[in-house]
Amino acid sequence: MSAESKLMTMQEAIERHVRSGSTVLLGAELEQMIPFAAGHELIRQGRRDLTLIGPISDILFDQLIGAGCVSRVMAAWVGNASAGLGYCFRRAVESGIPRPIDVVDYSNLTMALALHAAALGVPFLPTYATLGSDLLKKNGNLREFRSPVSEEKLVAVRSLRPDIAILQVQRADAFGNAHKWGSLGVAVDGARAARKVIVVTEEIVEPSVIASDPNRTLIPGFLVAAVVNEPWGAHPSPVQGYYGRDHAFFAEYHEQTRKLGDFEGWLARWILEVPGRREYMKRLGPSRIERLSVREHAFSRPADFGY
Amino acid sequence: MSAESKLMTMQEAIERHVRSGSTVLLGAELEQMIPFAAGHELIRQGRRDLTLIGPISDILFDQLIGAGCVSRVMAAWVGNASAGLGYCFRRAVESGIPRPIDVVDYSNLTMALALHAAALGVPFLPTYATLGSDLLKKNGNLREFRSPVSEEKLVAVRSLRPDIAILQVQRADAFGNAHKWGSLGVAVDGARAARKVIVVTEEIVEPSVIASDPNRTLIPGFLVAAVVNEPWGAHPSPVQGYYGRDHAFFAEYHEQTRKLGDFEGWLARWILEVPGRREYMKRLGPSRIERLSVREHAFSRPADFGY
Amino acid sequence: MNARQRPPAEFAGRSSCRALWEMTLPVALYSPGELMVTAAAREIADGELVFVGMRLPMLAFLVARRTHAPRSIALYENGTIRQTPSTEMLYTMGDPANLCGATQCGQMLDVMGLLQQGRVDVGFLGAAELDRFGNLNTTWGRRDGELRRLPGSGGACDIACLARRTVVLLVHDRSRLCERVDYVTSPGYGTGNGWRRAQGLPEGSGPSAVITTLGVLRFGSDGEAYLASLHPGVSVEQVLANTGWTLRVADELVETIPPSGQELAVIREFDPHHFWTRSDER
Amino acid sequence: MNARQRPPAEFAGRSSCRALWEMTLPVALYSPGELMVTAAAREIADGELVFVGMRLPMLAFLVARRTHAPRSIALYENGTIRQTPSTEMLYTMGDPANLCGATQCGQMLDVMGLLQQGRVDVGFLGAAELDRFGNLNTTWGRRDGELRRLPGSGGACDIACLARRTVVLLVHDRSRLCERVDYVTSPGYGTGNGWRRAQGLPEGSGPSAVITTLGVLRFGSDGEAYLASLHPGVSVEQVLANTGWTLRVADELVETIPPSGQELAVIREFDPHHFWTRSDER
Repeated sequence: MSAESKLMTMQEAIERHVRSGSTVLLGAELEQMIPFAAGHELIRQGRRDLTLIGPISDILFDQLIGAGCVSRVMAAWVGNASAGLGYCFRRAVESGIPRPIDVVDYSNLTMALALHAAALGVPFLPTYATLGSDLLKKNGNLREFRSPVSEEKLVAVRSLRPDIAILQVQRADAFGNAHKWGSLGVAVDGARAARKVIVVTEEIVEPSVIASDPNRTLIPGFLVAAVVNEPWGAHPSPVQGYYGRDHAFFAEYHEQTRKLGDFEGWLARWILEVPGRREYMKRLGPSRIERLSVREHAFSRPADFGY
Repeated sequence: MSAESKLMTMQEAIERHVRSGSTVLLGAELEQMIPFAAGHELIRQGRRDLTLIGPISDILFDQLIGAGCVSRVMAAWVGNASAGLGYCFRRAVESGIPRPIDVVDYSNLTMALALHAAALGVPFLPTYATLGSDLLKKNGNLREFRSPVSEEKLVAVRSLRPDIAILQVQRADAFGNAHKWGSLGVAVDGARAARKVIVVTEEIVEPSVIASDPNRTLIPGFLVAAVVNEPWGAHPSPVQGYYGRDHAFFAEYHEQTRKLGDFEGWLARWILEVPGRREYMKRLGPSRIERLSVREHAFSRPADFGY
Repeated sequence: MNARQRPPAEFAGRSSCRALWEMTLPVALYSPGELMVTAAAREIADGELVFVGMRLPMLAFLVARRTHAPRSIALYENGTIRQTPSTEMLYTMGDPANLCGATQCGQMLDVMGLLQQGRVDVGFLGAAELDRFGNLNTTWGRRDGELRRLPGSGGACDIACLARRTVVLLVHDRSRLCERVDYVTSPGYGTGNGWRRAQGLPEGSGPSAVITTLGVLRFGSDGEAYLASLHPGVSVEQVLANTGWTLRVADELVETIPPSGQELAVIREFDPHHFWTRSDER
Repeated sequence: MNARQRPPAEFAGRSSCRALWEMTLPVALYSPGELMVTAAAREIADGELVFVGMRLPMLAFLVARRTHAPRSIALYENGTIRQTPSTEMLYTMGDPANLCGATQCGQMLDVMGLLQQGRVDVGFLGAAELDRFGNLNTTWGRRDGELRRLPGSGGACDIACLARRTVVLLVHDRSRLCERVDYVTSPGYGTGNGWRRAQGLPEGSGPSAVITTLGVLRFGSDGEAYLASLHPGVSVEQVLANTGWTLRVADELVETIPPSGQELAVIREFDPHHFWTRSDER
């Protein structure tokens, strides 16, 4: 192949491609495939003033906020999907601890449309969603206008172009062409909306594997700046076909981060004292890993691309 | 399963679901998977005053126009993709033969956006495409306006909701849940934009085959009114993994339809005298079928949906 | 088995609860959460497209699908469309069990498009606060007079704006059912009759039922909520005392029909540890 | 082998022409179509995203990809993105050989979105008519004074509006290169300098080169076309006589470099029967 390999470690990828002050799309797939390993590396490398973008975000946003990396959140929902609130988020918004953050509230649809607008290369997209809501009143990126074709009221959702999208996938080649399946959420648009993409993959495969099923290629390599081979990089969130959701981990996080001091202990234990994903997996322990591993495979029926 | 089978013959599907005067989306996948068998049945059943919708359409539009079924075409391109002009189209537009037709000229992107708008449930979508062109001046469904968020000039593409979309797929279950791969074009939006969908499938499979790969389900069954199992239903256009493109057939059509009388002969030979696809395939002959059949399979690498 | 009692951990797992399916349990033994799930399930008619969301409504859909609405179809915001029930309890819509064997896994906009087209019959929502006109707040809650930041809309605002009907589930107390919400995350009938159309929201859309821990509220043509059904053992006075405005009461007030044995069996098959139905506040 | 001679049918097929790849053919033996394909290929720089379209440009991309631009990437309107050349001649972008082994097969909007984002470096267009300012007409042609209906835009208008550069291929005669097109299917520089920005088209976009059967035209900063390169054996007078307006000529007029043996080998590998390059009018 004439293209150059984009393979690098998570440490390198974050070092090279994410600066303090960047806008970062994370958790585009909702409750699946959240790039926790990448988020933890952002924390370890001490990024500051990040703007986080994502639909529901789950506890990765909460951790980044608690670690002081974030000055702004643009999201539809920030919390813990199975356990409820995110305490760090609440502390930051209500009390400015560890630092104040600005929250720009979207709904899921308006967040999806903001990224879709950027992916389509237009300044906005129209919707009826949020009419009559306080999201429309408070979020400056949502603006009521009259339809030019029907005189109806509509909301213009301004396009949102993240500096970087960090997207977890099942398999990719070294050039960033990536297969992704299961929960898609806003990931396809996210990859195209962003100025740069970091692909975090469970497996590196030959380009011929990707080319065997071009309809499953949801991220073309020319959009990708870095490819990180990081198995279990999404734990405690699940990756379809690779590992399940560690529900208990989310519950424990909820219990162990209620108070600021407790969160700091959690942060040290699971992120700061851990150099990388390998060590993290050791802390998780083999029996937990075993419990989350795929028990029963369910392979897709092949599609024939022959002629 | 508690759902009811939607399986029927092509004759029944067209009889029940396409009336004269309907707007019909055909050829959503561009040069692949054009539902010729369905178009031929429309001709045999003598539908009139159809509005045809499609991006490039290839020679199926030309045939329907030549057979007098059409009063309006909304498309980006009408002709013969590998051989050039469509003579019936030209005769109808220039001389009203066999009857005058109204042409609403789109570009591919504005056609895609018109269907996408309908699929998203909004009255229009914005684009920069067609600014400065005569398409914008002549097509009433394209309207210049000022962006509500940026003061730029934009074109509002009005949503387009076909009464029926006829979509060719590789495999579907009896309830209309369909796997589709290869060339997608505007088919995904087309299925959602239309009020009703007829799925024409190369194979009927068990629901478990569809459910084995939900990312490949591009048409969910609840949108589907009829499922027609019609192998080779797209000939002379190709279906990835099933048969190739019959380039010679397109060239022959070009040669054999230059003059009105020649077209009438072609129409009788390939459509009017042929009761259905089985007879059509007989006329095609075994050696031609053999030549178009898949010579070398190329199966996609499976994706694991297990957990 | 007492529904309030948690079954032993050994009793959990993918198929070990299948036996329950066949059992006919005594109807009286159910938790408030189970009653709410059942009442929510009954808001789904057969063949309907349902925007499911998280938590109790995930169970409600399963109950409906397995009892009176076998042709109903579930849509999830992650892009998933599902016709068959998943094979195990779900903690989130993104659990692998919810995607494996799904009818379609698409993008968020694929399902949101169906919602905005008006094809979705009913959407389910939770809420921290609900007011007299069915407006919901999940962004800024008030506790002890102080504003507390809540997680936000997720897809709730979209569903409230665009589904034909919405069904709300929440705990019934004065702080949650209030005269006027502090922040309209998800619009109901706004300030009453005609308000939704004036905002530009789709005709005929809006909240249809509010299922609380005490009863079921519905809405008059003026957009104001009224008490339509009381849960067994609950009095009108109790409801009024726990509602932050003077709630109207239906002339023909009925009693909420308790879960049947079959309904309870489904709930317990999918929530064997009462993760969702133990309390009603998750 | 004389390029104008059709090779025998037995010589066709998926890989039988591979041997040509290694051959160095005498440079003089090429058809006008082959020269145009080569000139078009040279408009592609390495690493660029190319909106390919149909007919001659399909071959031009293959030539570029296999010679000087091995990292260029092809986008097709049916949603296909392809990094490796297909294994056989293509009659249309939707031929199974173009999809099998592609990098991505998505929807039309996936590739059109990249175009509208401004990520596409160069797009190729054919035309029935082109005027002084590079405006194209493929909707209503004029033959013998009569308007004739042509197939229409396809994606041409979109590419002309949104690609950073566009490269046009057409036959050079007075009826095709005309003062002003009857119908602007695909806007070039409109009426000249500043017109595109005034219309709202993206900054810096517009036609970059016109490759005809006689030479190559480029555009001045005022948006007007000028003759930049003459094909071997063609005179300036011949070009002017076949152009429907008074065409400006570059001070430093050059001669179009003929196809190399390697370039011809690629063309003949993928178009063994000269289906596309036999005439130049397809």
